[in-house]
Amino acid sequence: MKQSNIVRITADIMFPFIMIFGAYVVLHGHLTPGGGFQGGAVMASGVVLLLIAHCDKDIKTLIPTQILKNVETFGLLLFGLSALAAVILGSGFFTNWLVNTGLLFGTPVEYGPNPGYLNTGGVIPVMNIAVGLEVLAALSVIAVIMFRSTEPDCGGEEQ
Amino acid sequence: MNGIETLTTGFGFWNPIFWVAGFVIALIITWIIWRRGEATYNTSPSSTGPFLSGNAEPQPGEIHVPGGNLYWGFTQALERYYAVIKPLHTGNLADYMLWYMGITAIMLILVVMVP
Amino acid sequence: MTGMDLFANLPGLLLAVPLIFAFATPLIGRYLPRARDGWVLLGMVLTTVIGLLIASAVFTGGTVAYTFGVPDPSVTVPPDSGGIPVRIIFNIDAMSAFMVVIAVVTGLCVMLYSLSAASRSSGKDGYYTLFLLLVAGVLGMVCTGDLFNFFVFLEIASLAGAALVAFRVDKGIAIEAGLKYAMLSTIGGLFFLLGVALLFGQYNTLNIAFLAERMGTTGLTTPDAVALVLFVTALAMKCGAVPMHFWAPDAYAMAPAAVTAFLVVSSQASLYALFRICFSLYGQTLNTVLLGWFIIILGLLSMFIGVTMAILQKDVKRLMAYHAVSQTGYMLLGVGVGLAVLSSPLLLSNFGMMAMEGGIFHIMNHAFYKGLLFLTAGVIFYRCGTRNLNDLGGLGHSMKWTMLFFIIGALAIAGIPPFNGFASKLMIYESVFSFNPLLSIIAMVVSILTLASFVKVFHSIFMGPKRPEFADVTEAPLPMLFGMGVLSILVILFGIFPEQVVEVMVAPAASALADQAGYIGSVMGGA
Amino acid sequence: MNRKNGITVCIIAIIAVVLIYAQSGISFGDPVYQDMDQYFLLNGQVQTGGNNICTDVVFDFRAFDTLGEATVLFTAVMGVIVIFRRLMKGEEYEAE
Repeated sequence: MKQSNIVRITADIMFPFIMIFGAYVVLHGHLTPGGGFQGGAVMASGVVLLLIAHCDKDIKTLIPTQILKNVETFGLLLFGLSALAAVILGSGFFTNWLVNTGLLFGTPVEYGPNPGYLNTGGVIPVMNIAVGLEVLAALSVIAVIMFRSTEPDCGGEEQ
Repeated sequence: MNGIETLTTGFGFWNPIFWVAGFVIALIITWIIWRRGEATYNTSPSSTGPFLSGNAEPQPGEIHVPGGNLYWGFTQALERYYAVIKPLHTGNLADYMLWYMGITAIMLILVVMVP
Repeated sequence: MTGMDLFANLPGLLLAVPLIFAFATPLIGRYLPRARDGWVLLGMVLTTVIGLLIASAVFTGGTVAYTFGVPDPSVTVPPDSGGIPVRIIFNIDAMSAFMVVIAVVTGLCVMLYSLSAASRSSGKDGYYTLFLLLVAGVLGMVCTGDLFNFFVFLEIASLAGAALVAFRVDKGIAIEAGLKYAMLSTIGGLFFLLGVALLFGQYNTLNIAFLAERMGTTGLTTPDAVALVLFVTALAMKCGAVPMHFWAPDAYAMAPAAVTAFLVVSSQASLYALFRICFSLYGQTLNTVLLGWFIIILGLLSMFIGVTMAILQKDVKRLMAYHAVSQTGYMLLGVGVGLAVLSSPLLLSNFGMMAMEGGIFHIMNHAFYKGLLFLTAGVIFYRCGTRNLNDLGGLGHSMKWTMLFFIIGALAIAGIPPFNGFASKLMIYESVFSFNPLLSIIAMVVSILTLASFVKVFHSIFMGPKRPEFADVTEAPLPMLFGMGVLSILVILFGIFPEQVVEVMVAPAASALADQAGYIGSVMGGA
Repeated sequence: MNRKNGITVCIIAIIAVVLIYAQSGISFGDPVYQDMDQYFLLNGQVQTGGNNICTDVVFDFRAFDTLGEATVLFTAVMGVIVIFRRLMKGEEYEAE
């Protein structure tokens, strides 16, 4: 079914803004409300919007499933390996090994109100990004596969 | 016998050695009975083969005994029990859910009423 | 990295290894398809090695408590927190280690078997990924000492299990079975979560040991009792106790045989959690006689209805699935008797511990022989393409090894010496007899009916003349035989040396389950 | 059929009533024990470096649960991929 031009163009214009807002929620997860799951869901809603607006086109070229799957795997591996890195560095699994080191995301924080520094939180921002990527890709993959499978002329999932 | 020990249950015991010994004794008794048998017994098919009212015996492979109804008599005897039990397995998800919720509800009442 | 650090982090790695191997499997399957089988096998072997190392550490050195997210994982309570454990803790006592052994051994055998069983299917990346996730879910369920963490792994195991049940689409029938499993598991899981919320709202902690301590000081409140009901019914449904067993035959029959063999272990992880919550969380706080009798009645119903329904079945796997329900009844019976006499030390030492040991030993024996039986059913379906007992016949001529393995499994499930089922059933009969003779007699009758229905299966599948439609059926491929062979060797070994197994693994597991103060002390420090 | 509907309604009503009764025993917003919450509020910011205590709890104190939840999502995706792989291709039967 072909959507009207208004829907398609609005979706095209909205898409980058939705993605940027989602990325903001993910990246500032350790400072402001939100985090990887919420931001990832916001970004996935952008992909689904694109999917609905351009459902008459070939979805395979519009949203390549394989790239989304790879992004999902990358996000999960980043999450798991950043937790496993603590074991390799000689402490327990899931230890926050980046916090208070002064390196990446390692600025120490005092107790009490502060304006919010991006370079804090240790592995929390890393895991936020990992989960954000995973949720974005996972929800998009589910939507794309279900959408493609219910279209009679689009054919099933390639394996 | 180090390694093969007796499993004591507090009331009885179980030892594989005794079991093997019992098995061997049973085999020996069987062998003795077999030895006492009639050695001149005619083992040709004319005396051991089935007699099907004079008809030819069907080739192996032509006969197939399906196993599905092997315990027909048993299920007939428990017909009234099965008449209750079998319809419960409806294959309907809503019924499964209802059983689960029902047990939960009964237990909740029991727990709240009985302090 | 020193060897000591790695050894101290084994409980974390037990979960990290299968999860990371599972995450990478789709990528490897896409870009290095030839390496995929080796990759998943490597993941499973590593998990098995880690699991066995942990189990041996627990059986020799006592409970291992592992805290996530701190530099020294053995410190369960932060020094500045005022004596409360704030992080997620894995509390692996002898009972958990016992379940870990079952999960990794069965998982490895099933993985070996799957390497050839799944060779004809499409979507193998998904299959292996979901299988590793299922293994990880079960391992997490049995290791964790945290209620919410348990719920998370329950979800992983349920979803992975449901997807694997639906793996062979099979005209949509398998998908229907998977949907039933997924729906019931999800609803059960949500009720479980409601129970967790009721406890968290009162005691402000999720750690089982700490919850038990606080509940012991305040006594049993109404929300506690309601939470207990939610836990017990949800977990009894998940382990397939009658009258909430209806999903089990559907799901077990439609899943690939290898998956079914592991779904049995997954169900038993729920059974383990049921026992864990009754003993370690509520323990002496509540009237254990009432709860014990509830579990005994569930066990009796499961045993009897399971076996009588099994006799009717014409589908091999459905029949075995009803037997799985029936055998779960033995475990519920044994441990239920232990729970009913928990508050009386005299009765507990007279026969209660023996009943619990029997029930717990039966978990392991059942996982091995039922896994073996499901795998033989899978071989038959792999070679013949049908599971209908009326169509099968005469396979003993061409599948001699499969027949041998089937005989071993069938005799073990019927409790014939010298196989492992006999040892645990003997322990259950004798101890339950001194609790209540009627229960023991019913258990024996059920055993006889079990033997009867397996005689029927054996006769229909293997006996009789060779059938023309199965003329070109040959023996199963080597990896499948290997997986079944390992399980059947275990079945025989555990039958011949039951006392060693009971001494080394089962008795510590049973006493760990009964010893609530020890469980609390392992996390909170000091008993 | 009507009898079953009646039973369903009764069961749901019983569960709802008992659950409402049970949670009325817990004072909302003023729990008896507050020590773990206080520990998070006092030490979360310094220990983990994040201003948002919710994220600190989710990604540091209980990060393992979060990995589990991410795995649940991954499991769902793999399930969808597996189940939909041939639903639309017309191949209905598959050997084990």
